[in-house]
Formats: sequence, structure tokens, C-alpha cells
Amino acid sequence: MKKLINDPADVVAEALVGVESAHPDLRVDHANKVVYRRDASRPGKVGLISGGGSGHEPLHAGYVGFGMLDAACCGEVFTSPVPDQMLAATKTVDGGAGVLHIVKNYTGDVLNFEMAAELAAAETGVEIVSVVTDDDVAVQDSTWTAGRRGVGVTVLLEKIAGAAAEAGRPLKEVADVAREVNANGRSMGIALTSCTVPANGKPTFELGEAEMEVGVGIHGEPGRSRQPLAPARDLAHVLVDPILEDLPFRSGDGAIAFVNGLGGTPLIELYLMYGEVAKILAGHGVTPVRSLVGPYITSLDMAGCSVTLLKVTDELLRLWDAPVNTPALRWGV
Amino acid sequence: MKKLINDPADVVAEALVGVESAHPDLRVDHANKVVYRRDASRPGKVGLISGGGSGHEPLHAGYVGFGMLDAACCGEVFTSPVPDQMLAATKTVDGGAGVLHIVKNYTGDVLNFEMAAELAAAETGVEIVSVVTDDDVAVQDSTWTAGRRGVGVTVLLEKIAGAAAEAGRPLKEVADVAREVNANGRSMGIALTSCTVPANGKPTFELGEAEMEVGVGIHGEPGRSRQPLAPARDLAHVLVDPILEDLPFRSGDGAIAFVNGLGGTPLIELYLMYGEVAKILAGHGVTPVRSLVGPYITSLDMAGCSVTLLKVTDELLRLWDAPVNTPALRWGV
Amino acid sequence: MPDSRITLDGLKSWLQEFARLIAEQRTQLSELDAAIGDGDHGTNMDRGMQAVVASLSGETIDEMVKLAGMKLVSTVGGASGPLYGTFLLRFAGSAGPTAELDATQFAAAMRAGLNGIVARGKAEPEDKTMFDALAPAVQTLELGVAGSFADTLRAAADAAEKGRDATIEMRARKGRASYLGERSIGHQDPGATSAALLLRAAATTLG
Amino acid sequence: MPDSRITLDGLKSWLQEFARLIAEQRTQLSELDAAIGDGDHGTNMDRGMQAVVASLSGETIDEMVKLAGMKLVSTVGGASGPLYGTFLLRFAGSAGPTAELDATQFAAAMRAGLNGIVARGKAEPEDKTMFDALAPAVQTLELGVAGSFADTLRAAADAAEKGRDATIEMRARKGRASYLGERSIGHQDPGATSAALLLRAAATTLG
Ligand SMILES: Nc1ncnc2c1ncn2[C@@H]1O[C@H](COP(=O)(O)OP(=O)(O)O)[C@@H](O)[C@H]1O
Ligand SMILES: Nc1ncnc2c1ncn2[C@@H]1O[C@H](COP(=O)(O)OP(=O)(O)O)[C@@H](O)[C@H]1O
Ligand SMILES: [Mg+2]
Ligand SMILES: [Mg+2]
Ligand SMILES: [Mg+2]
Ligand SMILES: [Mg+2]
Repeated sequence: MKKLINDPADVVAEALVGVESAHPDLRVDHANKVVYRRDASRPGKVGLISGGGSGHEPLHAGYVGFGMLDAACCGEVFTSPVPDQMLAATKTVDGGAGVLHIVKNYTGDVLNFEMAAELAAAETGVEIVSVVTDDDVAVQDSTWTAGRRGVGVTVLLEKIAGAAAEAGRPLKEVADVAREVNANGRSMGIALTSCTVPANGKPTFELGEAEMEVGVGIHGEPGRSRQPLAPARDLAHVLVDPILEDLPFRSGDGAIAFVNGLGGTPLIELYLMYGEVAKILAGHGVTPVRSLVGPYITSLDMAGCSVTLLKVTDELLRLWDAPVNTPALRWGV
Repeated sequence: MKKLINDPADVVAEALVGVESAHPDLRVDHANKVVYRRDASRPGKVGLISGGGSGHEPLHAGYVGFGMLDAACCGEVFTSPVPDQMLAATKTVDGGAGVLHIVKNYTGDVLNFEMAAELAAAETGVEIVSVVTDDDVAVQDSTWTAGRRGVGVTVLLEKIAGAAAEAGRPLKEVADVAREVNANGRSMGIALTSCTVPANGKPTFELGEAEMEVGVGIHGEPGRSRQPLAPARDLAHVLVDPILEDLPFRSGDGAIAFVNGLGGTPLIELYLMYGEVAKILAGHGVTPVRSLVGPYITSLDMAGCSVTLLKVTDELLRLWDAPVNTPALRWGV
Repeated sequence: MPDSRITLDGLKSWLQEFARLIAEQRTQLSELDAAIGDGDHGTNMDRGMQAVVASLSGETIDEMVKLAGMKLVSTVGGASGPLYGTFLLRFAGSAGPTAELDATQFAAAMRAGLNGIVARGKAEPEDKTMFDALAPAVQTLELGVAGSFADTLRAAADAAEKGRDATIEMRARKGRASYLGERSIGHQDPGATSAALLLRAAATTLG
Repeated sequence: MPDSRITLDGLKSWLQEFARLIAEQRTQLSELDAAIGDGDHGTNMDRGMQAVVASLSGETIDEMVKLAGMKLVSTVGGASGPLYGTFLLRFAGSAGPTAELDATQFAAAMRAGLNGIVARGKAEPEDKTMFDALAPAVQTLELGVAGSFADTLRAAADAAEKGRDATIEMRARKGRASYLGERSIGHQDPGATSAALLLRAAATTLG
């Protein structure tokens, strides 16, 4: 394992030291490992919190700021945070208009957020709505599983719901927008290499020199199948086709097209993939009205990428375009 | 070699297809492999062009846009572009106020930009000033070498000179600002793994499981020495100490502190490194008044990082803070 | 069953013994999880139970067990934190502010705990989870066996281990292992394995 | 030396033979570059010379060689593109709009080309560059040797090869290899190697 770290046990705590030094607009509660907007809470604004295991940076701490999250709860690497963290965050960001919990659909995350919501409601009466993202089409048969995993759509949802909250909309509406994003977004990923969890010191799984894991999860969970590595133009089909099968687009629909790097894949490859994805979309008459290309929800140092497509209405697009000011997404301000 | 590509020979051309689809604000001249601001040239504004071998994305194409570059000339991977590209770019972006060439100090880049400048001057009489970045303190004895390599400072220079040009300053002043940035910035990098050039198909160099290359170049050039991999807190000294020796800061000085990922290193490690760098700076009384953390000048899939420190005046800081709207750097707009 | 009073100290020993077994089998639990999950179940439970035993206190059973449950929730993370935590919290709620439980009250508290796990995790039989080890054990405690309370506890621990072993052939439908689909078959569930340790610890300390 | 007229066709053959030798030794040139540079010198030169021979045209020597130089500049990239390109452009300028060169004019054109390389790259003797192969060859052409022009050309090619070999012991002070410092010693310079091929091609085709 070759990493820029000290003791593997301290990775998250020490990365948060760096986040705090690098971003004066953020405030870090080191005891609870929660990253806050410096100006949280804001009276009358719905509070947005998210969180999960670390190792997916910039998700979630990189999305804390104006127009997006009010707080991010950072668990240990690939381990969901504990309820105390979300409890503290919920209480801190509550500006009287309630708090939205954005939770990726993993049993650990769901249960820990759920307990936090119960505790917070019991302690303070704050109104909480949880929205769970489950956009990973790699997990198929959902009556037989814990349900689809939450992946790339989470980024888009945090931005769009964040804009709705920033616009002063009430909790119910912010939650409805969030659910609409989740319902209209799908993702699929492939890994070219495994990630290496610092505490384990060795790759989570082994892949042959000419193999890829199709449908990989962002914690290195196995996907649909292991297949021979193929040219980018074929990989784009491997990623886009199952999404289009699952979420029928009609010719003329607009989409936010998001090609995400998993951590170890450089931007030149992601742009090349984006070109291939755009070609396939054009073939289906789908217009990528907005794009996002880069490492936005990663799996430590895993090489590979994921594609997320979000079918958008004019309203969702307006919210996407609204100003945002976070370490990882910024425009209009 | 595991990459998201088609034919290795087509990587740059196909990545540019993706850049064009993803960024409607940019225009791509595919024949010349030049990326332009859609609104170039702007009458009366000094034109800024840069370029170099590809494989360092987002540098340079990711810095084309309002407040930064007018055009980026993309060479083949790690091969400098040819004069035709800079000639075309220079002619296209010239708005009557002259053109600044921003060139990283590698013999190939310098010579090709130089020929382009001569050809452009001969053909159109456009006024051109070239500023060469040479900030890599890993290359020591410069009377015995082709001089220091241009690395991280290039990113900061493109931003700051871009702001000066956007503010309508004349070519001489824009060039002076650019030279001031180069004179006050230094960088140092380490590699944990080699990069793999698509056309070669195998790593450029070999590193043992517990080794690092100290002072590596962004094309995988050898550095000062090969050393055992060490904890991040020691690596921060390996990177920052030679910079501070070379560019004496006085206690109270302000700096832009830039921790750059080389392509294969995830953000969580870069933030951890930033925390370590900030501690060392604090020990010297140097205040990181602004930060930049992420993969901004990369070496394909190389794991590792570099640190760049730029000593700033209020004026440089104002230019840094000025609005910018490019794929990779955006704020204030 | 007048020989079956369970005291505050007895419950303390139970949790300590559970912590000891978890620490002892930590690597094994994580390896089971690595095969069909994310390889952290042993680390998670060990971190939690060490924190629990380091802070064991309280004058009544509900006080002590509630504290233990909260501690587990605060330190484990992952799926097992809220699940085991809820188990203890509901156990405490059922036991109430008392210093002793009889066998019937103990079985009722265990049932309440199990119901808490189900309420939280929605596990059904044969989903390949800790439920599959706990459910037969709780049923054994409720029905009792011929002989002493100690015999019942041992029978419950045996039932838990049988339930644990039965998870090998199951296809996971809950938790991370469910992503594997068919490929989860043939592996023993880590949560069921730690649950069997909880019952074995009870047999060792409460009988 | 009335036997030493160099025609347009002769120069064409020269460039074609140079392209052939580069293509033949492409891998070897890149390997030399991999040791002390970035491993692309063979690829760069081959790409460029293939483009040159594919577009050879012109009625006069300056026209043809200028076109060849421009083509090289437009297709090579890297350090060697502008350097070899400038060499040919200056050669063309010195030769002028003629269809033939005599030995003296040829030597003068070669000197002009070399001066172009120096003007562009600032190389000094023993910087471990193409200069170290070209300079002794040009000098040989200027001085001539006893015998025919063909003998002079062969002597020039020999001088270039000797210069090339001498780069092995030099420490690079120009180009990418200079970053290696001491560690550049012991490796033959790729640019000097291709320059020796240019002179060998001249001996083969112009003599
Ligand atoms: N919905 C559920 N209901 C009951 N038990 C569950 C459920 N989901 C997971 N589990 C149990 O949790 C165990 C995994 O725990 P652990 O590895 O600590 O958490 P995580 O999966 O978050 O890493 C599984 O072996 C299983 O027994
Ligand atoms: N300043 C210079 N003057 C003369 N020749 C040079 C100079 N710099 C480099 N060279 C020559 O160029 C060769 C390398 O060419 P090439 O590999 O094609 O370019 P690059 O170094 O840009 O990859 C070196 O071997 C050397 O002979
Ligand atoms: Mg886990
Ligand atoms: Mg090169
Ligand atoms: Mg687990
Ligand atoms: Mg080279």
C-alpha cells in the first residue's frame, strides 16, 4: 500500500485537519467529525445534512457550503457514521424549518441515520425528513436485496436539493425535489483496479491485467460480473445501456450527464469516456443539457468510472444552475 | 495497462471530443487540437495562450475560459505541441492588444512556442510576449541543466495573468504580472508510482513497494533521489523544506498554498497532506491566505503529489480572487 | 424456577464475556464479513464492545443495559451498531428499573430485543442475518427445556449456533451481502456468528 | 571539385535515405531517449520524416528543403522538431533558389543549418546534443579531405559517428537529459545518434 498518510487509523481525522485549514468557509467539529458551513444554522432555511463512510471525497464534505449541504458527517473509511454525529449535525443546522437527511442506501447508513433522526426528534422535536438515494442499476433484483445502492445521483441531489433549500422552500418541497432527483437518476460503474482501504493495507479484491468489474460498488463491492477490459466505446455501452433500459428516456429528453472518476483514473480518460457517452445519448435523441466530468464520488484510489444520467425538467435545471459555493462544486458566486 | 481509452494513438483527439461535448462555452479546433474560449478573440483584450504535451489535465484545456486562458494547444501525450498549433491559436485570439504565450520550461515547449511566435510575428505583426515558468526546485544546478521545469506555478500564473488580461491591462503589464508570479512561486513533487503513457503501454519507471521518487517531473522524469516511502508528516517536509530554502519567506508573508494531485492519488490523501503542509508553514510564520487542493496539473495516472507555494502581494491576491469561469477553476461568476 | 435469578452483576459478566469472545474472534468475524460484505464486522463489534465494558455502570438493569446499548450505537457504525444497540435498548426497556430478572423476564427482555432488531432492520427468517441465530435462541428461552435454567441457556446457545450454521446455505436478502445474490450462498453470516457468541456468553455467565 | 554537383534529385534521395534510416532505427532511437529523456525521439523523428518524404516537392533546392523543414516543424513536436526543422530552413536559405550546389555551397548550407540549431537551442560543445555529432561533420565538409567529394562525405559521416560516440561520456547540459545530471553519463545521446544518420545518408546518396 502506497499512500500519503500517517497512521491508517488517523486518516479521516487528519484529512479533516486539512479540510479545515484549506477552507475557511467551513468549520470542523473534530470530536464528532462533522464539517459545517461556517454560517450554519440559518433561521428559516431548511438544513441539509448528509454523511457516510469516508473514502468517497469530495463526497460529502466537499459539498458543504452555500447552496448545497449545511453539514457532512464523516464516518471512518467505508464505515457509516454513528447516530451521535448526525444528531449533533441535525441540532446544529436546524434553523427552525426542519432538516433533510440525505442518505445513501446502505443498511449501515440507513440505520444510523434513522436512529439519529429518532434521537433528534425525541430530544428537540426538530422535524426531519430522510431521503434515501438508490440509483445504482448494477444491483438488480431489489426484492432479493437491500435495494439499490446510492451512488452518483447523491452528488446531483445534494446540489439540487441544496438550491431548493437555499431558495427558502419548505422542508416538504425540498424533500419532494430530492425524491424527484432520485427517481429520475440512475448510475452504473466499472472498476479497472481495486481500491485499498488504509486499515487493510491491501487491495479489497484482485482483478487480472485484462479484467474489469462491471457494476462495482463505491466500497469495492462486487458488481454484476467480471468481464474482459474493452475499448472505451464499448465500455460506454456497458455503462449507459443498463441505465437507459432502466430509466426510459424519450427522444427529446434533456439530461445531466455525469461521468465520474473513481479516484485513480485521470481526467483525460474521463473526458474521452464523456465523448463516447455523449455519442450514445445522441443516438437515443437524449440531449446532455449539462455535464459533470471528474472525480466527484470516489472509491479511494480505485481506477474506473461511473456514469450517472439524470432526466431533468426545466425546474430541476434551474435548481442545478443556481449558485453554489462549496470546495468541490462552485458556480454563480 | 488499464485505461479507459480506444486506440492509444487517438487518446488526445478523442478526449477533445469529450471536452467539446461537455463544455459548450469552449470551441475545439480538432484539426489543430486547440481549445478556445467560444468568445475569443475579444477586441482590446490581451490574448492568453498556453499549451504543452497532453496528460496533465486539467492543464491546459481545463483553464480556458473567462478570466484565464483564451486558448490551449494540446500536444500528443507528453510531447510538446508544434508551432502550427500556437500559430493558429495566436492568430485566433489576437484582439489587437497582443498575445501572451505561457510556456512551461521544457526544451521542446520553449522551442516550439518560439518558432510559433516568430512565424506569427512574421505573418501578422502581432505583438507576442512569452513567459516561461520554471518553478520546480527539484532541478538544482541550473547552469548545468536546461533550467528548472515548469510545473504547479503554471496553474497559478494562468489564473493570475488571465485576471490581469481580463481587467484590460496592456500586454506589458500582463507579462510583468506573469513574471512576478513565476519569480515568487516554487514547487516540488514526489511520485509513489509511475505513470503509464498510453502509447508505451507500460510504466515509465519502476518503483519498489516501499519507495518513492523525490523531485519527480510531471512526465515521469527522474527526480533528485529515490527514497523510502515515509509518513505524510515527513513527506510534507520533503516537499516544503526545499521550497522554503529556495524562496525565503519572512514571517508574516502570505502565500497561496497549492497541494496538487498527480492523477492517481485521491483527494482524502491530498487534504491530509495539506494539513501537514499548513502545519509546517505555520511553524515558519507563513500564512496560507488561499489554498488549492486537488489534481490540477497531473501526470496521467501517477500516484503522488506536489506542493506549490506562491508568495503573494495584495495585488496578486486581488487577481487570484477575480472571477474565473473555466472547466477546472471557477469562482465569482 | 427459583434458581434462575439474574442479577445486575450477572448481566455485567454476560456483557464482559461477550466482549471477550468478540475480541478473541475479531479477525475471524472480519474475515467472514470480507467474504460477503466489507470485512469490518469484527473490528466494528470489538470497537463497540470494548467501549461498552469500559463504561459499564448503573444501579438498575435498565440503566446499565441502556447505557451499554447507547454506547454500542455511538461507537460501532455500520449495520451492526444500530441493530445490536437497539437490541440492548429494547432489552433494557423490557427489563425495567429492577436489580434482578427471573427466567421469564429474561426471555421476555430477549424477545423485546429481538423485536427491536426486526423493527429496525426488517429482517425476515432466512434473510441470512443475525436474526437467524437469535430467533431460535429466544424461542428456546421462552419455551425452556427440561432441567435447570442453566440447561435452558445452554440449549439456547446451541440453538443460536445451529441457526448460525444454517446461514451458510442461505442466500442473503439483507445488508451488504445481498448485493452478491447467489454468490452469498456457501458463506456463514458474520452477524449470525457474533449473535451466537452473545448466547454462548449468556450460557457461560448467567446459568 | 567539378565532380561534386549536388542536384535537386540528389538532395531528395538524401532526405529519403535519412527517412529510411530513421524508420529502421526508430526503436533504437527511442530506447536511447528512454534511458535519459522521455523515450520518444525515434517516434518523433519517424513521424516527421515520413511526412517529409510524403510531401517532397519544389522546383529549386531552397523551395524543396524549406518545405521539408516546415513539414518537420509541423509534425515532430518536442525539441528535435524545431531543431532539425531550423536546420533545414537555414540550409535552404543558404542554398538559395538554385537547382544545384557545389561542394563549397553544400558545406556552407550545412554550416548555416548548424548555426540555426545553435541559434535556436543554444547548445555548446559537449552539452551532449545533436550538435556534438553535427559540428565535427560540418567542419570536415568545410575543410575537405584528400580525394573525391565522396571521400569527404564519408569522412564527414565518420566524424559525426565519432562525435555521436563521444556523447556517451558527456554529462548532459541541454534538453531533458540534463535533469539527470551525473546520471546522464554513460548513455549515448539520441539526437546525436539521429544526426549521425543524417550524415551517413548524405555519404550514401550525395557522393
Ligand atoms: N437488515 C438487517 N437486519 C438484521 N441484521 C442485519 C441486517 N443487515 C445486516 N445485518 C447484519 O449485520 C451484519 C454486518 O454487520 P457489519 O459488518 O458490522 O455492518 P456493515 O455491513 O455496515 O459493514 C450482517 O452479517 C448481518 O448479520
Ligand atoms: N538545446 C538543444 N540544442 C541542441 N539539441 C538539443 C537541445 N535540447 C535537446 N536537444 C537534442 O534533442 C534530442 C531529444 O529530442 P526528442 O526526444 O525528439 O525531444 P524531447 O526531448 O522534447 O522529447 C536530444 O537527444 C538532443 O540531442
Ligand atoms: Mg461496514
Ligand atoms: Mg518528448
Ligand atoms: Mg461489514
Ligand atoms: Mg524525447
